[in-house]
Amino acid sequence: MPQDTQQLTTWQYIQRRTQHGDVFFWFITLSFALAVVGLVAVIGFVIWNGSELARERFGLSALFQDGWNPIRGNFGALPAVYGTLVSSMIALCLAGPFGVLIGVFLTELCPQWLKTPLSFFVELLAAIPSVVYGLWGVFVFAPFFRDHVAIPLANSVGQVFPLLGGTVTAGRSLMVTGIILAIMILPTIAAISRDVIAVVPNHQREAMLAVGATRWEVIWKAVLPYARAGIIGGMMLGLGRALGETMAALMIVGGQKSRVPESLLEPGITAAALIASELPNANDFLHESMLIFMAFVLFGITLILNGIARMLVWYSARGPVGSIRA
Amino acid sequence: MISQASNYRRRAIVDQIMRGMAILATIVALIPLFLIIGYVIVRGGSSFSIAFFTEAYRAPIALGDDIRSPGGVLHGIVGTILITGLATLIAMPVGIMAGIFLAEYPSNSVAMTVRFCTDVLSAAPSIIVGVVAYTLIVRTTGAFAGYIGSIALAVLMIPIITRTTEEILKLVPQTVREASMALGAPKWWRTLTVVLPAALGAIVTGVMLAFARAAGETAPLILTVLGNNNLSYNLMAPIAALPLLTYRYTEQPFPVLNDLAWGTALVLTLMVLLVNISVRVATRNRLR
Amino acid sequence: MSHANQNEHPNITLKDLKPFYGSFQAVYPVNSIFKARSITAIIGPSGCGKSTVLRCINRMHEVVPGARVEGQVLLGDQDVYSHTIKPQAVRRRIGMVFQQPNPLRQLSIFENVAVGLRLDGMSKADVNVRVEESLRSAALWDEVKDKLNHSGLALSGGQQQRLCIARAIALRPSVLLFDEPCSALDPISTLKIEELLVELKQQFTIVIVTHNMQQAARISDHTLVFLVERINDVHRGVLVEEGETSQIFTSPQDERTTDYISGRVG
Amino acid sequence: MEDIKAHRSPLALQRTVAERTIGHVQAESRTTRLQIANFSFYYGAFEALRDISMEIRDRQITAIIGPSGCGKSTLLRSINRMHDDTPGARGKGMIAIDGTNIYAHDADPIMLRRRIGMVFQRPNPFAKSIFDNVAYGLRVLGWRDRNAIAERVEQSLRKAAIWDEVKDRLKSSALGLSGGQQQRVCIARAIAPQPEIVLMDEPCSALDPIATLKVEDAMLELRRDYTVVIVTHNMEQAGRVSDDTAFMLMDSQTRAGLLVEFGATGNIFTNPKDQRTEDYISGRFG
Repeated sequence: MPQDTQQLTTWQYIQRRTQHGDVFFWFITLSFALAVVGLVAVIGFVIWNGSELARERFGLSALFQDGWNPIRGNFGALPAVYGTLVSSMIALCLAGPFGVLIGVFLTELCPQWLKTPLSFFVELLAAIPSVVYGLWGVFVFAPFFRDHVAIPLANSVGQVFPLLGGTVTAGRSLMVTGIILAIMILPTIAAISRDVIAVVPNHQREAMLAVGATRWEVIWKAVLPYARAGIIGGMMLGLGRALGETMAALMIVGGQKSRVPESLLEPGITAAALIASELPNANDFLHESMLIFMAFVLFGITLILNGIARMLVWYSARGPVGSIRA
Repeated sequence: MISQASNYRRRAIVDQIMRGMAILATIVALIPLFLIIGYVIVRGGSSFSIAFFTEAYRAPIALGDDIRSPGGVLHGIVGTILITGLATLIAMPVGIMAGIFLAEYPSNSVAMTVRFCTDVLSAAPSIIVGVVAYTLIVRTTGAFAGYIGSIALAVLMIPIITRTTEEILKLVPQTVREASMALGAPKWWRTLTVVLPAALGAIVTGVMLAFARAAGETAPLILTVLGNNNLSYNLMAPIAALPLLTYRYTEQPFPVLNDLAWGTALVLTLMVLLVNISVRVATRNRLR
Repeated sequence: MSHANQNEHPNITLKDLKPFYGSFQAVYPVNSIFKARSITAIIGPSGCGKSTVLRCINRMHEVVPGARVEGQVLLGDQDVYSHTIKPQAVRRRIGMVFQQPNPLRQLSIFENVAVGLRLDGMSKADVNVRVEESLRSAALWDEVKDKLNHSGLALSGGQQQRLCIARAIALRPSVLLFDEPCSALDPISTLKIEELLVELKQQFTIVIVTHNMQQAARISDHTLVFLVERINDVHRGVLVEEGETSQIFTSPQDERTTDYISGRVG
Repeated sequence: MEDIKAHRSPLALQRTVAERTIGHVQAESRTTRLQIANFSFYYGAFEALRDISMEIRDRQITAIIGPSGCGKSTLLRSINRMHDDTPGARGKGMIAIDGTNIYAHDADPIMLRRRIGMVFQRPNPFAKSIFDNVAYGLRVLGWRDRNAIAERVEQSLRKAAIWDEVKDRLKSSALGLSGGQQQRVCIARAIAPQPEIVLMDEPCSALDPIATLKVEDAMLELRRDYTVVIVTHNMEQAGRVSDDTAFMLMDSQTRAGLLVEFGATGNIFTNPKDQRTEDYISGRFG
């Protein structure tokens, strides 16, 4: 029988001794891969270590106390926590339904020729730097919103609901921040909704069509239920992005750090913005540690949100097999 | 004989309304997005001049009614290229090699851990990376510097490069891998001769996307690079960067500086657009 | 045959039926009659357009973007492509079962059968009756009556397919279309479905697309043979022969049919 | 041989093996090349193959047939350990080439694969020139001599019955060829290092009838020098080209692949011993 009769060179001999070089290959790629793990470990260690002082001194309770004032040594971070949550929730409530409807439009209703350019445009918007959104918010949207929405709102509805009342001074407020964040996370939610709707198998649509359903009934009864988990996941990813967004918030939120604003139309602060503005010139170790502690909490929350969201999207893309619905 | 369900008329109306809503939502949502791009192009474009690209910052001085031109943003352009370029040099080997590992050894526990860690890195708000770089390097060395920003940006780029490399390599058909394997090629040979050549273009585009994203990042730079009003090529010292200029000039009370902010925003946006469009064109040709 | 009877058990007539994808005509014009209360099989190699033709009958073809149909499909004497008729109404009258069993994932077994009735706004009591009746007709009732609230995905492949048949029957159509209903099933489930089909032909006009010639020979009364014609790299489906099943398999008139049935092509 | 033709199922293509194989040595004189004994295969806890035993003879074509999902591809791929990278996949029992167990602890899968050529279901040329595709296996073996490589490439392309069609475009990409041509280039690639055994996994399922016939011609040509094992879902093809046939089925309870019957092709098709084989051949399944 024909055989490989060529002489082994020394190099080939070494190769074969070490499983034809695959061990080296494995080892080299593995080391770089472990470097990524190492990075996460370093990040975790640094913010855990750096926040030690604040954690021991205040614990989580500092996050629920009002009156941030580093100079006087008051580290009640409630205004930042409140501002972060409120602005993100506004963003989610606005961007969620819009994002899902865009996803539906892109996958189910959009004419073929428009699909690619529109999808591309939506993805492009997710790539625009956040500082650009912040800039636009400061110079264009905030003044517009103050003159045409905030002031009329405060003067009418605001008389009854203090949350929409107060005296509107500058344009910068939690509400404006929430709206800008909504614009920023909209592409994320729309793109993920589109993706999870696109993987709904066609046979599910056909099942509804074959019993005489209209287009919308197909979407409502077959497509959206099937993609539900993934859509929720997309919203959570969007929420995570809003919570951690720094620049847009830093530029638009107004920097009211010392108290929880009574109205959404007043300036406030978010955790990320607070960290970015105070960490480089922190007064003392405790101040610094407190800011790192907030970064730590922010990191933890976004990680949990992302973890759940990714599981939902993954679950939606795979689909359960033989699940029982009692 | 073919008769419609009795409630069909109502259902048809609901169908029309809801489909209209989806179209309307898409249009409404696109309005602010178009507005942002439009404003950036118009206002940024009007601040473009030769000086904008060739000069560094000059303090605005009022001469009567006129306020003298504050120079340009050359220092920011240089800074961004240097910072992001170094970041790419750091992130590329790590990202690509880790991506190869994930694609070629996909299902052991190490790969699961690595994949989890890239997810953690890409989920982390960029300010967190800034905080870590600040605490770890700026605080210990006692100085802000461009290279610290590069390291922070590299950390943000690594998960993008790793995951695109992994995804792209996985797109290389398994059947081609098997063909090489069946001929008795070792894994490293197969990866170098068959898998990587097929994926190279796409990996490059992944790196470009990561570069574009990193170039627009601002938050980590605030905590690491600080900024510089003068043209500097020294990454060991504070240095300017375009997104930092956009941020700082927004906060300035001088309209001329605000104009420069729009200009830098346009440069950043154009860069993102160009990279994304060229990547899209390149990948479309590859896929068809 | 009285007019009422014709209404109950209509023939299907294809007149110059031409399915298009965009500007590409996928199949040469098809003319044929599918008789009521019998099983017509459409066989042919993959890519010959047999599924496309089937999907034209209940207007499922046009769901694909860019797809359209020229020619006529008559149900009895009514053209399903008439402008006065909505596709939704056609599909209620001409039920369809697909290649892959496709129970709706988020719905229970009961709701899967009821889904078409719910769209109509049928009353609860009527739905209950109709669901049981349909599941019995689909020979599935005994197997699922105790777990109507479970997910349809918990059933085996063959049971899922019968569930889909029940869903189609629930609307009381007069025609049932089957698009390779057994290609994803094991031999025993295949046999059960085949038995069911023979049972159902008492009540429905049945058209089945299959790539399994033995299956066509076993259950169908009439057979249409489609093949792919390649001219200048353009592949188009063509109806080469139709007739009594026994005749097609024993003494085909067309040389190409002989080749196909003897396994020389396809 | 003539008997086989006369008794073959009416569905089979009326074409004798004899007319397509010139100078082929009588089957009886062939010795066992590849021995499979009590071989089981697992994906994790799932048993994909159960207790398969058969003997594959030198310079014969052995066909493995059966309905989809019966494990015939898994069996074929076990012969050159293509599952090694699949986590949880493991074989139990013995597959031996010339008496050496390839699943022994010290067996080197990479060296094993250099002795066995494989052709896959879908043509899978590399995105390289036709020449580089065929030369790939030689370069893996460490060949450097250009002339020797060129000579072997031509020889392999001729064996794969594709030389005449590509000799003027050896430097152009293999992806530019038609499906049937690609598949024959893949065959040339598989045989260029002159393996001892050639495995083919449904090599014609993605091809049109004419390309199929050409690939079948190439197979019969290969039989002069190589032991060929082919998986096919096309019974007529098995009848046309193979000397021995293994019929496999999936156990309906455990979904494990079983070997139902193994023997000379003529016997399997005309006089199957097992009722299930007869059912399958007469089209009761699938």
